Order: sequence, then C-alpha cells, then structure tokens
Amino acid sequence: MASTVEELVARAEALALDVDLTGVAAWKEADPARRVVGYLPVFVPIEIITAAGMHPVGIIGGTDQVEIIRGDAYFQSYICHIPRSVVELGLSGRLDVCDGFLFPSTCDVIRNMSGIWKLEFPDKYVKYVDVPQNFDPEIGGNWWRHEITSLRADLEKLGEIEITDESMWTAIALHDENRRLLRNLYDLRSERPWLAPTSEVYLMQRAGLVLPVQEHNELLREYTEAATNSDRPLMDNSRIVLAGAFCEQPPLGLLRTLERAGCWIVDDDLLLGPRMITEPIIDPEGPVGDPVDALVKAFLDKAAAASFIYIDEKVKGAELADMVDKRQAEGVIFAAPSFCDPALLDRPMLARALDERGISHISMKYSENTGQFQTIREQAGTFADALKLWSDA
Amino acid sequence: MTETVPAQRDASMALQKKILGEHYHALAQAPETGAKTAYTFVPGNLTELIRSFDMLPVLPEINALQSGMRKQSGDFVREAEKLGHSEDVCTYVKCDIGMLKGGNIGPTGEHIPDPDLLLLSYTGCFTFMKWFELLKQEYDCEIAMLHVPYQGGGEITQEMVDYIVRQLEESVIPKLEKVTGKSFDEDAVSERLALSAQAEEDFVYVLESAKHRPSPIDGYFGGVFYIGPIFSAFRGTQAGIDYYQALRSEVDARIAAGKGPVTPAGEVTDERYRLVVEGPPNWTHFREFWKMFYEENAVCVASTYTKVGGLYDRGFRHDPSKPLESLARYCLGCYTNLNLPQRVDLISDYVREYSADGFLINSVKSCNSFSAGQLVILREVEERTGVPGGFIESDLVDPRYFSAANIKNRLESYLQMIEQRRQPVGATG
Amino acid sequence: MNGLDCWVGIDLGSTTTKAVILDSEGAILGRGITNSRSNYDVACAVARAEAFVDARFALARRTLEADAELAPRTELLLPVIAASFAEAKHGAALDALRAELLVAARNDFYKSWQPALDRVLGEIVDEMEVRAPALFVPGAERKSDFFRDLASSSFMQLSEEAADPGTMPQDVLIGMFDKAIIKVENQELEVSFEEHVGQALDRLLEAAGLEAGERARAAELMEYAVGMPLQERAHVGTGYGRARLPFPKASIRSEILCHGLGAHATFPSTRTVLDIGGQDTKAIQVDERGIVTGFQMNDRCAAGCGRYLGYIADEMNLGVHELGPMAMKSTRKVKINSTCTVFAGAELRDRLNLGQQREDILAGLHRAIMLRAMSLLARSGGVHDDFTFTGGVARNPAAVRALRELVTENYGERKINISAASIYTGALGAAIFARRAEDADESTEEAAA
Amino acid sequence: MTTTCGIDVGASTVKCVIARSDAGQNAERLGQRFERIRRRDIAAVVDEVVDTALGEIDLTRDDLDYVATTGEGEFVTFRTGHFYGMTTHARGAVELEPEARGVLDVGGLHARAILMDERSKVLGYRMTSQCASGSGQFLENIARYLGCSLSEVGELSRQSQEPEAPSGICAVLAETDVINMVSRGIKTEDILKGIHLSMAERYARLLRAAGVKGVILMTGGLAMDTGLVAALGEEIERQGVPAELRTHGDSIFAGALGAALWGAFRHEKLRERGVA
Ligand SMILES: Nc1ncnc2c1ncn2[C@@H]1O[C@H](COP(=O)(O)OP(=O)(O)O)[C@@H](O)[C@H]1O
Ligand SMILES: Nc1ncnc2c1ncn2[C@@H]1O[C@H](COP(=O)(O)OP(=O)(O)O)[C@@H](O)[C@H]1O
Ligand code: SF4
Ligand code: SF4
Ligand code: SF4
Repeated sequence: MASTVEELVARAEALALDVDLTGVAAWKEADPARRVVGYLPVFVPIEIITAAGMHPVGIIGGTDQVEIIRGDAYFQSYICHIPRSVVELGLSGRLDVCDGFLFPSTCDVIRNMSGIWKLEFPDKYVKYVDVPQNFDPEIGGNWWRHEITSLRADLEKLGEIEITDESMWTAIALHDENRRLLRNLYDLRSERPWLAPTSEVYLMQRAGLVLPVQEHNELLREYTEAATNSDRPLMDNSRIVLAGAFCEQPPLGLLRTLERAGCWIVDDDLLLGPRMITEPIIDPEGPVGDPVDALVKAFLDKAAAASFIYIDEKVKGAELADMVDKRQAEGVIFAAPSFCDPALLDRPMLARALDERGISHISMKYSENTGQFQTIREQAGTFADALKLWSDA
Repeated sequence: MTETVPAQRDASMALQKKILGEHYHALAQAPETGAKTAYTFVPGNLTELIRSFDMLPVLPEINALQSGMRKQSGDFVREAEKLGHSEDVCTYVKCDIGMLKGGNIGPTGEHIPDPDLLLLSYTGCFTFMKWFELLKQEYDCEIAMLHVPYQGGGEITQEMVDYIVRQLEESVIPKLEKVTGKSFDEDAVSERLALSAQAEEDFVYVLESAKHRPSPIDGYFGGVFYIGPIFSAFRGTQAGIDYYQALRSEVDARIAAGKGPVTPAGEVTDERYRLVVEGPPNWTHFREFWKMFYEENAVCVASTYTKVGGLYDRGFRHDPSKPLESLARYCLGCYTNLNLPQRVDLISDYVREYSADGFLINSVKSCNSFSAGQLVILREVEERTGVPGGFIESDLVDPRYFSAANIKNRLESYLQMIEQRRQPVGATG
Repeated sequence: MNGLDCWVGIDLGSTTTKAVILDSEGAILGRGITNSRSNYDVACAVARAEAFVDARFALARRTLEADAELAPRTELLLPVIAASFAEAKHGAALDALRAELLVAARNDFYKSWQPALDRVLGEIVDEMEVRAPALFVPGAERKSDFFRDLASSSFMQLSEEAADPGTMPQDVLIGMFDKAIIKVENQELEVSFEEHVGQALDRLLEAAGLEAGERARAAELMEYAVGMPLQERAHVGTGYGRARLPFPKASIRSEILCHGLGAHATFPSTRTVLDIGGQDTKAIQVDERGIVTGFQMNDRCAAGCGRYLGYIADEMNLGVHELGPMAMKSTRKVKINSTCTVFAGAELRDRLNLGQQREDILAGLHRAIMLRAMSLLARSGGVHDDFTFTGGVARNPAAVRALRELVTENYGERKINISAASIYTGALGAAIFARRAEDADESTEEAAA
Repeated sequence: MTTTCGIDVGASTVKCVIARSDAGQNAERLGQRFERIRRRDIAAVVDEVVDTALGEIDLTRDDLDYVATTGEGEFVTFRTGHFYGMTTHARGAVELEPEARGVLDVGGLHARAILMDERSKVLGYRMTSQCASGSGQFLENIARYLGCSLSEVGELSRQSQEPEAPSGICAVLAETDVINMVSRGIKTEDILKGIHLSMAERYARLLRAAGVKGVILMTGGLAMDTGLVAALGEEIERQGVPAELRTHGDSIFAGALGAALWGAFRHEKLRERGVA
C-alpha cells in the first residue's frame, strides 16, 4: 500500500530532525568498508562522494533542537548561528559517523571553520573546496578541474578504492534524477501550493541530506505522487518567493508562520546546494567524454545564481526577478540569517532589481533556532494583508 | 592616517602624513591631469601593476578607517543602513557607501574621483567581492576580478599560483590595458617590484625592532602608521623607500637611547606588559583605546593586523625576476588568507620571538574573516605558549559598538591577572 | 575588656549588598545582606551593620556554647533572639512606612482622593502590623529577607482588597507605596540590639521556655557578647557598584578577583567558579592558589541573570524564593526561547494562555538561564573539578538542578560545591583581600623598623 | 451600513472599538474601551471589554456584522477575521488624522514605524525586535522605581531642565543605571526626560529607517505620555527626520479602530461575493 502524505511527511520530518544521524550510522554499520563524508553549505560536487560509494551527508546546522553549550565558546555573538550548532554537533560526538568533511567556499565563516575542524578533529579528513570565481573554461574551469580531481584522489585514499569514470557517470545520473525530481516538486508546489505546502516540501528536501540519493529519489517520487492526488482544499493565500535562506536554514516554525500568515511560498533558495545545478549534467544522448569535464562544465554553465558566486557580467537580481515572473508570484520575502554577510550584502542589490521591475518585497532575519515568531508573523501578515486588500480592492 | 597624527609624534609620522596627503591631492587633481584611478583593496593589492599603467590606486578600506578616525563613520554607516543595508554586515562597506553617497570627499577634504576600474583583487575575505558588486551598481566602469584561492590546506601550491597568473594575464591586464589604452610592460613592473623589495626590508627591520626590551615601537597602534605607505599606494615608489629609511633611523635612535614608544598621550617610559595583538583596531576611538594601554604601561610588541597587507617579516619579498608569479604569491600570502592553524602558529611564534607576557584579541564585529575562529585561536595559543590570552570586542568604524567602560574593565582585569600570575607561588596563598 | 580585631569585605551588587567580617584567624565572624538601593552609602552601611549584628550573634553563640550550663540551650535561645530582633526591625520599618505614606498622600496631585486615601493607607498598614509577627516565628518561611519585598507583597495584596475602581483605584495606592518605600529604605533605622536581647529573654521566660536562673546567666553572657568591642582594622569593597563606594582606590578590588578568591577560600580545591548575580554572570577559572587564570562575563545584556528570575517572580506575584521550589515540581520539559529578560514575562503569559503548566514553564526558564551560563563557562575554559556555583541564584534549587544536569551531560561527573553562603562569596574574597593588605602593610612596617 | 467591532489584543492592554460605517468609509465610532490585562486571563479580559463596550451602547454581539481582531487577537474565538497590526494601525491612524502618512506605534513591548499612503496602504515599516529596551514595559518599571504613576510621567518629564540619559540600551541594566542616578541625586524629572530622550532617539531612527515623511501620528498606549511625545518631537527635529509628529486623544485605539474599519470593508467584499 502506498503511504499517505501524512506518513511521508512524518517520515521526512523524523529524518530532517535526526540530529544524531542515527540513520546514517545504521547505513555505515552494515558494512565496515563504508565511509561517510559530511559537507557544509552550500555547494560541493557531491556526485564524487556518491561515485566513491560513500554516503554524502549535508551538515546544515542543528535546527532548533540542539542546545548550544560549547558552540558559543567558538563563535562570538555577532556571527551567524549555524557554525555554533555545527561545532556543538561535532563536539558532542554526533558527527563521529563522518570520516571526512568538506567545507565549500561560501563565506568567511565556513572558510574559517575548515581550520577549526583541522584543529579540533585532527584525525578526520578535512578539505576546503574552493569554487572558482572565474568562469573561463581555461582558467576558472581548470582550477575547478584541479579541485575536483584532487577531491577525487583524496576520497580514493580515504575509501581505499578507485573511483572509476563509470561510477562517476552512474552517480551523476542519480543526482541528475534527484534534481529533476526536486524541480518537479517545486513545479507542483508553484502550481497548487495547497497540495504541497513549503513546510512539507522543505522536509522532503531536508530528508535528502541524510539519505543515500537512491532512497531520497524514491521518497520524492512517493511524496510528489501522494501530494498530487491528495484532496486538500484550495486556499487563497498570497504567492511569494522566499530569498536569502541558502545557507543557515530557517526553523520549520518560520515557514509554518509564513504560511499561516497568508503566504504561499512558490519558490525559494532553501537548501540550495543540492539544487544548485539547474539542468541535467548528462546530455540527453547519454554520457560522453570525461565525467570530470562534465562536472566542471555544469558548474560554469548551469549553476543557479547565488550570493557567494561572483556575478561577473550578469545583472544582480535578474534571476530573482525572473523567478518571480515565472512563478507568478506577487512579492518577495527576503529572509536571511542574522549576521549572514553574503545574503545581507546582496539584499540591497536584489531589492533594487525588484524595485526596477515593480515587485514588492519585505525583509526579515532569523536564526535556525529562532523561537518567537510574533514579529515575523506580523510582517508577513501585513505583507499578505496588503496584497490581499489592495489587489482585489 | 593623515589627519589623525597623534598629539605627540615622531618626525616619521609627519613624513607619512605628507606623502599620503600628496597622494590624495594627486587623486583630487586626476580629472585635470587625466590620471586614471583604480579602486582596489589592501590585502592582495597589485600596486606595482597598477602603477605600471600610471594609474592611481584608491583604497576604500583606508578611506573608511580614516572616516572612523575622524568620527564621520557613524553618520556614513547610518546613511547606508537607511539605504537598506543591514545592521549586521561589515561596517567598512557601509561606511564607504555612506561616504560615496555624501559626495566622496576624502580624508583630506578633497574629492576622490570616480573609479575608471574596480580592480577586485580579493584576498582573504568574501565581503570584498560584495563590496565591489555594490560599487559596480553605482559606477558605470570596468570591473576586473582576481580570484585568489584560500590557503585551506595550509600552503601555497603551484596550481594556485598558476591560476592567479592566468587570471592576471587573461583578465586583469587586458582590463588595465583597455581602461588606460596603454600596453602591459613587464619590465616596468619588475622595476617597481625591485623598489618594493627595498622598502620591505626596512619595514621588516622596524617591526622586528620590537624584540628589543624596552620595545622602541608599538607594533599595533604605532604599527598602524608604519604600514600605511607600504600597504596602500607606495609600494614600488621612491617616496616609499624614503619613508621607511627615515623610519628605520628614527627607530635605531630610540633603541640606542633605550626609549619606549611614543604614544599620543606621551612616551612609554616603564614597559610593564608586552603584548601580542590579534585583530584590527577600533578606529572610532583609536586614541582612547591606545591610551588605555598607555596608562597601564602595556606595549604591543607584535600584531597580526600589520600583516594583512603581506607577511614580509616571514620572508616574503616582491621578486623582480618573476613579476607576475611574485604578485600571485604576494596575494596568496596575506594574513587573512592563512588558514586557522597557520594563524595559531604565527601568533604563538610571535609570543615567543617577542617575549610577550600575553596576547590579546580584539574581536571586531564587522569582520568575519578575522573574527570567526578567534576564540579557538585564543585557546590554542594559550595552550601552546602558556601565556594568558585576553579577549575584547569592538568594531572597526561603528561607534555604536565601542563601549569604553567595558573594554577598560576587561583590559584592566586581564592585565591584573597577568600581574597576579607573575607573583611567585605562595605569595598570595 | 580586650576588643576583637576584624576585617570587613563589602560586595556592592546590583541587587544586593553583602558584607562579611573576618576575625584575626580568618574565620567568618558575621555576614550581612540588604538590597542595593538608590543610596549606595546607605546600602553599604546597612549591610555592614547587619554583619556586625550577625557577628554579635556569632560571639553570643561562642559564649553560650562555651558555657557548661547553657550550652544545651543555645538552639532554643538564639533563634528566638534573632527572630525578635528581626521583628523589631520590621516594626521600625513599618512605622517609617506609615509616616512616609502619609507624606506622599499629602501631594496636591492626590487631593481629589482625600480624605479616604489617608484612611485606606492607614488601614492597610494596620493590617500589615497585625500580620507581621507571623512572619517572624522562628522557622517561618518568608518570601524575602528584605523589607521592600515583604512589604510590597503584602501591600499589593491588601491594596487590591481595599481598592475600588471608582473611588480608590489600586494604581493610586500602589503609587503611594512606590513613593514611600524609596524613602523608607534609604533611612538607616536605629534598632538597639541590647534592648531586643532583653525583650527576647523575657518572652522566653514568659513562655516558660527558660528558667529564671538561666535567664540571668544568659543575660550576663549576652551582655558580654554584646559589649565586646569590635575593631575594624581594614575593609575592601568590590562588586558592580564598587566605584561608588566611599572607599579609597586602594581598598577596591575587581569583583572577578574577589569571587575567585572567595570561592577558593571556601572550597580550596575549586578550579571553576560560576557566579550568577542580579544582572551579570561570571565564569571564572582559578588555579590552586585561588588566582584567576581566565574569566568571561556577560555584558550589555542582562538576559539570563538573577533579574530575569526577579521579573518572572513579579509576573507571577511570587517571591524569588518560591520560584525554584515551584519549578522543581515540573513534570514536562518546556523549551523557552526568550533571551530577553523583559520578554520572558511576555512569553510566560503566552505559554500560560496556551495551557502549559507554570511549573513546567518555570523549569524551562531555569534551564534557559543555565544554558547561557554554560556558554560562558565553555568560553572561559570549561568546567573543571571542583566546580563552585556562587551568587544569589545559587540559592535557587531549580537553578542548581538545571546546572547539575547540564554539567553532567556535557562534562561528565563533576564535584559541584554550593555553599549556603554562596551569595557572600564576593564579599568574603574582599574581606580576605583586606586582611592580606593589612598583613602586607604590617610586614613592611616591621621590616622598616 | 455595517456595524463592526475591532479588537486589538496587545501585550499589556486589550482595546476595542465599535463602529458603524459604509464599507469602512464615513465611519462613526459608537463605542470604545480599553482594559489592562494585568496577569488576568486574556480571553476573559476580551470578553469583559467587548461586552462592556457593547452594553454601554445597548448592543449585543449579535448586532455585529463583522468582528475583526488585530495584534495577538487570533485566538479570539468569536472573530470573523484577523488583520495584522500594521495594516490596522495604518488604517486607524488615517481615520484619526486624515493627513497622516506615517505611524509610530509604541506599545507595551514593541515599537514600530509605518509608512503608508493616503489609502492607508502600508508601504514600508521598521520595528524593534528581540530586545525590549525602550518599550512601554520598560518605562513602567522605571516609573515604578521612581515612585510615580504613568499619568504623572509626562508632566514631570516636561519640567526637566537638565535631562540625564541612561548609559546603556538594555531595559534591565538601565534600571540599575536609574538607581545610580537617584543615588547621585539626579532629579526625577531629569531622569525621566533622559529616558524619554533615549527612547525617542531610537524611535526617530526607526522612523528615519522606515523612510517616513510628512505628518505622522503616534499611536499605541505611549502616545498618552506627553513627555515622550515632546521628546520625540525634539529628536525628530534633531535627527532631521522630515516629519511632523501628531497625537490624538484616542491614539491608543488606532489598531482596534483600523480593525473595525477593515472588517467593514471585508464584510462588504464578502457580501458582494455573496458569502455573507
Ligand atoms: N533565596 C533566594 N532564592 C532564590 N534566588 C535568590 C535568593 N536570593 C537571591 N536570589 C537571586 O539572586 C539574585 C541576586 O544575586 P546577587 O548575587 O546578590 O546579585 P548582585 O551581586 O548582582 O547583587 C536575585 O536577582 C535573585 O534572583
Ligand atoms: N496614561 C499613560 N501614560 C503613559 N503611558 C501609558 C498610559 N497608559 C498606558 N500607557 C502605556 O501604554 C502601554 C500599552 O499600550 P498599547 O499600545 O496598548 O500596548 P500593547 O498593544 O502592547 O498592549 C502600557 O505598557 C503602558 O506603559
Ligand atoms: S549563514 Fe551566511 S554567514 Fe553564516 S555560514 Fe552561512 S553563508 Fe556564512
Ligand atoms: S569583512 Fe573584514 S576583511 Fe572583509 S572588508 Fe570587512 S573588514 Fe575587510
Ligand atoms: S534583550 Fe532584554 S535583557 Fe537584553 S539588552 Fe535587550 S532589554 Fe536588555
């Protein structure tokens, strides 16, 4: 019997809130040769981890579940919340299951965390993954090829295995499928948000951080089908795009608050990393050439806009405004983690792009353990009120 | 660094003020003289390359800190916040934007011309990238990006150097050529690099003079003045060489006389605490902050802030024989491009080499590049060196984040602690 | 009669002012506490006076215990004397309150409520007087040690009963009280120790707890204890308000150093000290000599300090004493999010409205406070054996329980010291500094001579 | 004509307005009432406020076409609809002061600055968030400590000659600061004025950040504090905020009034659609 939406959501929620990584630990215990590699937000080429037969685990903070005790001894009050909860997870042994950690170049905080990890966990494999900010295939492309190749070599050493081109193609195909399913789900949510509200879609995505990609694909398929066929009643809320939440994630309560205050989120940059490549990496005709080249090209040509990537000659905010149009949204809510430099420094530029296209927007800050939503509800509610009272008035 | 010369000052300080003033004047004259300007940053700057195209560098960070010292930054920051910038982000950026909106009047009161090129050679901090993306919205000019990889693995690899050299060749230099209409002259760069290396030698001599007891200089507060020319526009210039020679002889004289550093509040005559300092200073209350040290006879013998524009004291010199590679290695080697273990090593070495009694971290709210991880540095260095670490918090140019009473309380308690620990066992039991 | 030398330490805290008196052996002779109020000099004088009274009791105890005949009666005698003394003080304060209330009610602003105002106020104080003795039965539970709290709590209750929205709003009555109480607590009330010893003994005699012969002997011994001159050799001040103490700079010490030393003196093997006071929290690491090796303190924001509990207590119309015991009854975990002291009250109301139990909410609040303390501890270098918890909040059993849980969860088993007198730790450290400074002076003088 | 009731449940006070209007236009206020919550059950206070207000004008709940809540009023079971605080304050402000294009609402725990247009559409806003410094609650505590009632505070503050500002921003630490000031012999009125000024400084910044211009109406309970209003006027001028501050005797009802009017508007909409 197929599972109901409620069952699937409950399963995803359990996975998403499993800060002790019990599922991952069970996976690993099944075979002593198995390895787990954690990656921090936002973007790493996880295909290589999968290709190595390892379990990539997205380490994205401790949600509002984890009490911060030692984490504050590592970060001052004016640094965002996620690093302290990640440190808390690490020091409390909850990340022991990971054999290695990847720290992508996202911002100075995650960058410096790679060094903290080296100091605190000298026995673990730690790599800082430096994505290029130059998009010439011969220059930035070469650099990225070098980063991917050295990561591949490192993982081969860590797993005492060889990562063949064939396994690379297989992994790329799996993750291509994963991204396709996610895009599907996003489309469904945008068309009929009451069938697949963001508070659920988000859990489905988040579950993927701790599931092997095959299992996650299965979950996404099941949920999308169940949600499509559910008979939830239509609700007339305002349609908004959520922006700024690509790294530290808002608490579930915030997403629910927005929905309750009358806003459907019809697109977002939540958990951006696994969705960063926006088109299939493998050509429709099938794999050709070197899989590393395919990964390099995917980053250079098919990556979503993100504030930690240099805009080059493009116009900042154009992608966001296009997204609003594509999703027929009525406005944008910037919700960024407090003290998140990349998101907050981008905000005025994005706002300007939206203003030029006449799109209304509001802005708020959160941290992953924000527990009081009055202010947020007030702001989102007023925004929704304004869209409601003034659009059909 | 120009307007804000301390009340009591050395001759070198006057010289420094003079050459920096001349630079700002040249900038103000640029519309008449036709000189082109490149906005760029201190860490990983390509001054010799810029100058080889006869362009004048403008350093927004320096403008920001100058505004801080002249107590204008608060208004600038508020202005930027009014324009939608968050309270949470780096105040240098906000200060710069506020200043720009206020007509871009530089520290000498003269106008700073708009950029012909935004040269984003960003080392050791992601905010730089955002900063110029923001400026790009204000100015209709060329922008060139130089991505400098981070020393995540604790070393500079050949791939990193090659990546930078390729970017210099294929994207930065073509932009410079396009903006100036001149073509790249490798020899001209080499010549300038040779001049740089000469000044760098004297600069290092000055910094290391603090190993003497008593130290003739203050390597943090005073150091801020010493780094001015070499970190900004004066590498590869004769003026730079002259300044550091003059400074060096002045320091020699102080050593010979057994004198301590000169501070705005007077000369330190009884060096009581020797401290290594990590992190940038606060600019809005610079003198007040310095005075707190002076009053306790605490001298900063070494600092990491004076290494953001290059780790010359660890042996790096610009090398005329390999100009582009040398610039690449320079960019890669700046302090904020070091990973945390390297920073711990460096500070621990300073504590030993400079016979410090303690090390103090001034954690600034603005700067994640510096601040994220400083508490780990604190514990690691304490463990490795056995000297106590102190921790204070302020900000660069946001006066709202400087609480004098608070900092004084912490500093005093910290120094009292060093003092108490000096006493032999039993004396207090 | 040969006098006794003594040394005084004063900790002028944001909420309470504490004094400790040491004798020449370094033993604690007396302790005194009062709430810090607008006049620091008065607070300081009151705490000191209380400590001297306490020292008298200590002397009395020493004398009684040394007396073969009366030693077994010590536990009967002293509590009664103490209670009688406390009651007398309370009575004097009530008298003062009555007077000040009437002064406040004379203000033109309140003319329209007269003459009813005078009458109602008078009746309230009458009733307070009636209720007072019950507070001072030996062994009785009091909401607070301080007159302000005791009086405020019964005034609130009585004024609510006496008020009438149309003719005598409670706001007006409360306004009177607020005006009067400041005046009252800034007076130094003279209460004679000797007189009350006599009264207490008489009372015991009446109640047939004491025989006439014993009474005479007791009076004799008490007279000795009361008459013994106490010579204050030196004093040191510390605490939040230390800069305002009327002491020379040399007699002022950083509160961090005092807390470290005080904790060391009480528990010589302590290495980590946590002090939670009214508006600051300090985590201190000390070495085997009691010298501070590292510390962290909160600043700028009073979230998670004793005041936080004070707000909550006000909000629930309870005394701070009662919060802990109530929280101990909790059966379910509730997570509290508010970091801000002021918002905590709002959150409390929200949660009560959501139907959560107040015991559970309170337990959650205590845990929230301790979580913040844990952060500071972690920052200062962790929790090492022995671990000592000091400051007013260490008197709160729920806070102690939350701390124990968190320490064990995160650092494993640790020996946790909590002294009944933990609130005096800073003052004790200061007194030790006073004794040492004096020693040092003497030794130099001797060397010079 | 529709008869509607707006209920504004605040952190400290419940306010209620009963109005008759033509889809929110040409409104006539029939009754209004407010009541401090003071540790009582909020639902009971709401019932009491609404029923008393209705009783005074001989109406019952059955006479209401639409009950609109705002503030924390979502839990009110007999509501027809809910509007968010800024939506209602903007509407209420325009009703009380037709020229108003901005609102400064200061209540028990929060303060917010709202920019709106002549139709009272919210165009921008700024609000204080996690920190209670400078809120009504804070002022109340200080007043209690100083031994004066809220109704005296404004008068006293306006007599001040030499205002003395508290050093910190924290509501709790400021209390200690105030104790300090009293001990230094600073006069009550100077302390109050200092506190008013420091609150006003924050509010003026809030207003500036929200980009308000022109006439602004102060709403919420603290609009009754004439000392704060005066201090705010000074600060607005000092900081060069291009605004003119006004208050209204019924400012505390702005939210409830706005809710009542929006309720009428929605009622009409729903009726047109045949829903009601
Ligand atoms: N008997 C008690 N039970 C519970 N809490 C208490 C008790 N006595 C004091 N406290 C708490 O201790 C705090 C005062 O602590 P204290 O160490 O005196 O602070 P400070 O030194 O800042 O004045 C009060 O705010 C109160 O919360
Ligand atoms: N006469 C008054 N003078 C000054 N302030 C007052 C007066 N009456 C009430 N207040 C203040 O108004 C606040 C309530 O305002 P309100 O806007 O209703 O707040 P909330 O919506 O948060 O309950 C109270 O906290 C009180 O401090
Ligand atoms: S939340 Fe923002 S600042 Fe924090 S780690 Fe993520 S990207 Fe960096
Ligand atoms: S974050 Fe730090 S390094 Fe970066 S621009 Fe700001 S001050 Fe400079
Ligand atoms: S959050 Fe609360 S306790 Fe903290 S500074 Fe603000 S008012 Fe004070």
